[in-house]
Amino acid sequence: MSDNTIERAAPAPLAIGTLLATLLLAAALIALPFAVQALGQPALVPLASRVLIYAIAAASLNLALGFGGMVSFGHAAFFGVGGYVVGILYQSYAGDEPFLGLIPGTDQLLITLPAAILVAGLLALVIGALSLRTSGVQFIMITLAFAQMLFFLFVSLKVYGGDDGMTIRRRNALFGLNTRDDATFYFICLAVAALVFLLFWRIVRSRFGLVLAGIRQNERRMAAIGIAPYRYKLAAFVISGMGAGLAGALMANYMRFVSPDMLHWTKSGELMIMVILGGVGTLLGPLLGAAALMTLETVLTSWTEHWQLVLGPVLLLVVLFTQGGLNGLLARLRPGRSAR
Amino acid sequence: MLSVRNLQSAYGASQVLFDVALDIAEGEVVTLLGRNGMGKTTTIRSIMGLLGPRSGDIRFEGRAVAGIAPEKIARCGIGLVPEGRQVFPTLSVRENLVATAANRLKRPSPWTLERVYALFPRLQERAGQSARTLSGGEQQMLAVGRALMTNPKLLILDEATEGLAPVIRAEIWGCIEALKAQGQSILLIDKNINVLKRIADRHYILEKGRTVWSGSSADLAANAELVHRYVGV
Amino acid sequence: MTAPLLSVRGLRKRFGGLVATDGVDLDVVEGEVHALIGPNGAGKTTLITQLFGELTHDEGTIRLSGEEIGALKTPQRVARGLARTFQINQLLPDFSMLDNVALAVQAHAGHSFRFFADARRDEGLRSRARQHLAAAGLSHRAETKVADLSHGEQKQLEFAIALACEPRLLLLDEPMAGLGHAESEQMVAMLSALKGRVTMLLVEHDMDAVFKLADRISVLVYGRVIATGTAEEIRDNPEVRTAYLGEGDA
Amino acid sequence: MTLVLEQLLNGLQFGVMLFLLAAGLTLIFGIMGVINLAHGSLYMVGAYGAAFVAAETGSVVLAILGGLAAAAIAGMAMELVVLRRLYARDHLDQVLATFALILIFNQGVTILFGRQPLFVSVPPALNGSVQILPGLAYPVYRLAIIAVGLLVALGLYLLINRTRIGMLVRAGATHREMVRALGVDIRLLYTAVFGLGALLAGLAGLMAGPILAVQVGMGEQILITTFVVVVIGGVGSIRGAFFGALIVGLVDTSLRAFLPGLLRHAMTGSEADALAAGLSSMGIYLLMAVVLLVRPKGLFPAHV
Repeated sequence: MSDNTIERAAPAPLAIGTLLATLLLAAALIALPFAVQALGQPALVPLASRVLIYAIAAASLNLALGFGGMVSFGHAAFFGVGGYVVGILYQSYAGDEPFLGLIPGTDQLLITLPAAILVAGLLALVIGALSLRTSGVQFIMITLAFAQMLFFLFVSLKVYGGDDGMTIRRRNALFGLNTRDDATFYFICLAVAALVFLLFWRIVRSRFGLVLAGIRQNERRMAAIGIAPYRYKLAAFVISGMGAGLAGALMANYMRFVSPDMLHWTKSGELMIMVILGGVGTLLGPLLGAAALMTLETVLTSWTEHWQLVLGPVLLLVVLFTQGGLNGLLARLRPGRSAR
Repeated sequence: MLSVRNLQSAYGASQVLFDVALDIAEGEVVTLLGRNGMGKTTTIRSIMGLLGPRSGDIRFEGRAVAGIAPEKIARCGIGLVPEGRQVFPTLSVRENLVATAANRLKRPSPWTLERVYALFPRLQERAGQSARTLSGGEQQMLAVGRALMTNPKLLILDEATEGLAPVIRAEIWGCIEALKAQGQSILLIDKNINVLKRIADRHYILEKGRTVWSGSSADLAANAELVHRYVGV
Repeated sequence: MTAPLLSVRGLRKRFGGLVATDGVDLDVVEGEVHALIGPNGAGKTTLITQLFGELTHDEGTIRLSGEEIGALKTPQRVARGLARTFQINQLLPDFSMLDNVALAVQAHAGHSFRFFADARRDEGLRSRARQHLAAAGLSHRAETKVADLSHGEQKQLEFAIALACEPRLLLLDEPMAGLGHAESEQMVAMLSALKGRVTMLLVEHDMDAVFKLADRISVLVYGRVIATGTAEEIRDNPEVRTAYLGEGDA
Repeated sequence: MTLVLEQLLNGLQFGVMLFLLAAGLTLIFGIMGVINLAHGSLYMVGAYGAAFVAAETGSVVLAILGGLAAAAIAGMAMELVVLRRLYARDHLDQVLATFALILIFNQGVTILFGRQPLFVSVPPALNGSVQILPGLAYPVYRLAIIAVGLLVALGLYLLINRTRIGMLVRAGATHREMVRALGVDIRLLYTAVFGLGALLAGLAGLMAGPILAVQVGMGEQILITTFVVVVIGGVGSIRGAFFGALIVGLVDTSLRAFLPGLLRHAMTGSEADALAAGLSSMGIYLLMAVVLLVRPKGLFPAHV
């Protein structure tokens, strides 16, 4: 799975082409709510927020999967746990009885997001430490199994709504902003997404990022130059888990509801679909993949409730016949940039 | 029986065979000589279809077989004893011999388990053991026996005695001579020049992926300088 | 006789019935080029893989300047000054040559848990890497992706990466295999330029190169060292001739 | 005491069911290196096929044949259209392609049979229960499932260890190229192995019909438990699949049966039941984590 962002050190760290494209994209995303308002399609703003949240989750998975070569089939666990952190903290805050009698509830976004990141990170550390003792198919099956374990845990926790999930009456507050307003919440998501993508862009090009990509390409060669692969893979897995937890927390706020379905293995499958649709091991791929899947889902569900009967073949074609998903396609269309 | 003309093949970017040509007639024992890394095993893998040749013509009994699937080539009547033996470790000795046995060409007196055991008594002693527990020499005998059980017209032995103790090596040479006596045509890759001069009818020398010389055992004996330049230390 | 840099005693490794390494004793002295020759399947590569820690030996001891390293994993052995090249190239195909070498320099420098600074603009690493590439005569192709290199260039890159680890003992696994005539000459020149500065254990079939480079030669046959000595001693040794050159067979 | 024996039999029955799925999955993975998420769909197709034929014809024998045929055909189609292209691909592509197959199968079945679960009655001949011990009447149908499962296990053992096909399957698992160089068309062997795996999954599905609900997505629930069985048993080994299946079957069933009772001492009835249900469904995953700590390659690694 070659990737084309760190394929050749461009003269300046940012080739002029990429810089322009990124600025263009940023401008478009910022202008989106206003343009959509003008076009009389207000419903598109919440959809855009959902795309951004899933883009964060997919980008986080992509760090482990695309750059680290770790095919994790359980990332929905971190995504769901991030959501439950928000739900539980809100329930303790609303009911005014601390979680486990110790941790006071809160509805402040600046607390719930870091809390979600921390909890998801710790979880990723435990699951990663165990799963990374194996590789290949076993790793896939184990991450899937651990995620299902957590799914059943939350199904059995009746105090937090069990199978039916838990509603969150009001979105977390942030500096007194009216987070209920779709456009405001969209900009919060955009800011967080921009931060996450920037962070990942730095990590991927850092010393850690090169070692990680080296391990993906040839683990035996990395050991031969003195790099013990396990700790780097675990670190990438934890960072990736934290990102998914952050996305889960945002999604809980967006839906003002959280349920075990967020941890279901089909959700892990969806995240993987976004990564592969967008182009594995590329930076902007996950954003494209999330947008593509969400659009596909929205458009298709308006035609038929059996929308997955169309998604199935589409995914099959993408997996079997395209190399590098949409990003690969785009790269091939853009003149002057060589791409595989 | 087997004719190869300007065979070329490569592993990815690095080309290994540039122009290999050889012929083997019915009942003949031919050797392929040359230092390590000259493309001897690559030649065998290309003939067997395990490595798709880049170009060149390979005919077995007149039928073009270049590039077709390995199982189809093997069914024409070629039995391979590969470098490194590659016996099936999780199968017993008997199972190794029986699993792929066949008499597709309806040979009159086909190879049977008893005949292989007669050729290699040691295999009979270990029939029930899993092949993994056999010593190097025993695994070599098993690999030869396994190939014979497919009743091939042409038997290919790639480094059959490499890395074996002299006494076992002598046993393997004895068996190859016995096979020759029964009219079995053989393509041999090995280093023991003196033995090869005695057993084989004709020889080819491979240098950097090209067949640079061919001739009878007598020609080889007369040409000590040739041996030293292309094959010796 | 200075204390040997590497001393191996009674090394033994079996795969089921197959004895790959049958009680090997071997010493490599600081600064020497020690060649290891023997027929195919004698266990040369298996021996190197055990010294490097990629394969755990069943019995015996491996000491690097006196310290037992038998229990250490490969990265720890590399940290103690071991490095190796591979007969079948083990490179990072999606990265450029420079990236491959720079990673080895970075690993040798020892701190890769850096998450922000752009590693490709870290002049400390990049300049050091460029020096190693120049030493291997590859600086003109520094930015080329490994996947687009020729077999010979990949072989030389293996060599540059191993040197970038600044090893005390370099294990070379048939560096000449598959090289054309000119490339072999170049490799021999590079190796002889290093003689004296880096201790090398050289596994090789190309006898011309071995006799040109080796201070001492050990002959390995069915997993046992049957002789060790200078080039001349080995060439005239009757046992070597029969075992290796097969002249003795009836 | 009889309650314990009854639960053990239930555990054995669930274990045997899991073995039918795990055997196919581990064979297909062990020999062909392909992870097939849609294996659960074959289980579902077997159940629906049998249910449909039973409803149409009312004959048990035809229903069984119908279920097996449906699973075999679906399996072959899956192998020819999709899986044959995946042998050389990496695991990510295999996971996503077979995930897509799940979507297709689930939606397809929903369109054909709707979302409501189908009801399948126990075949009259095997209805009722039998006195196997004083005071313990155990359903005949479940005993039949255990018997069929053990028979299949024996049959598979003999096939793999006593027949030439079994030898070729084992040989192909370690030296695929060498088997071809000796004149055996390995792809034909793969299709046969895949077909066998599909049949076993279909058999498990049609047997499950009367005791579990025949509904869309039934395959996926049991698929993940089958993964746990394969991981615990050791990927690629039939013996591992057999013992792994029995262990998981017994542990899962006894946890669900005995945990509520135990917890009730410590807390109120409803809370105990909820926590017990959760813990027992997590139980097998914890078991897997423990096995992995001790033996990362599983209890009976295939090629060692």
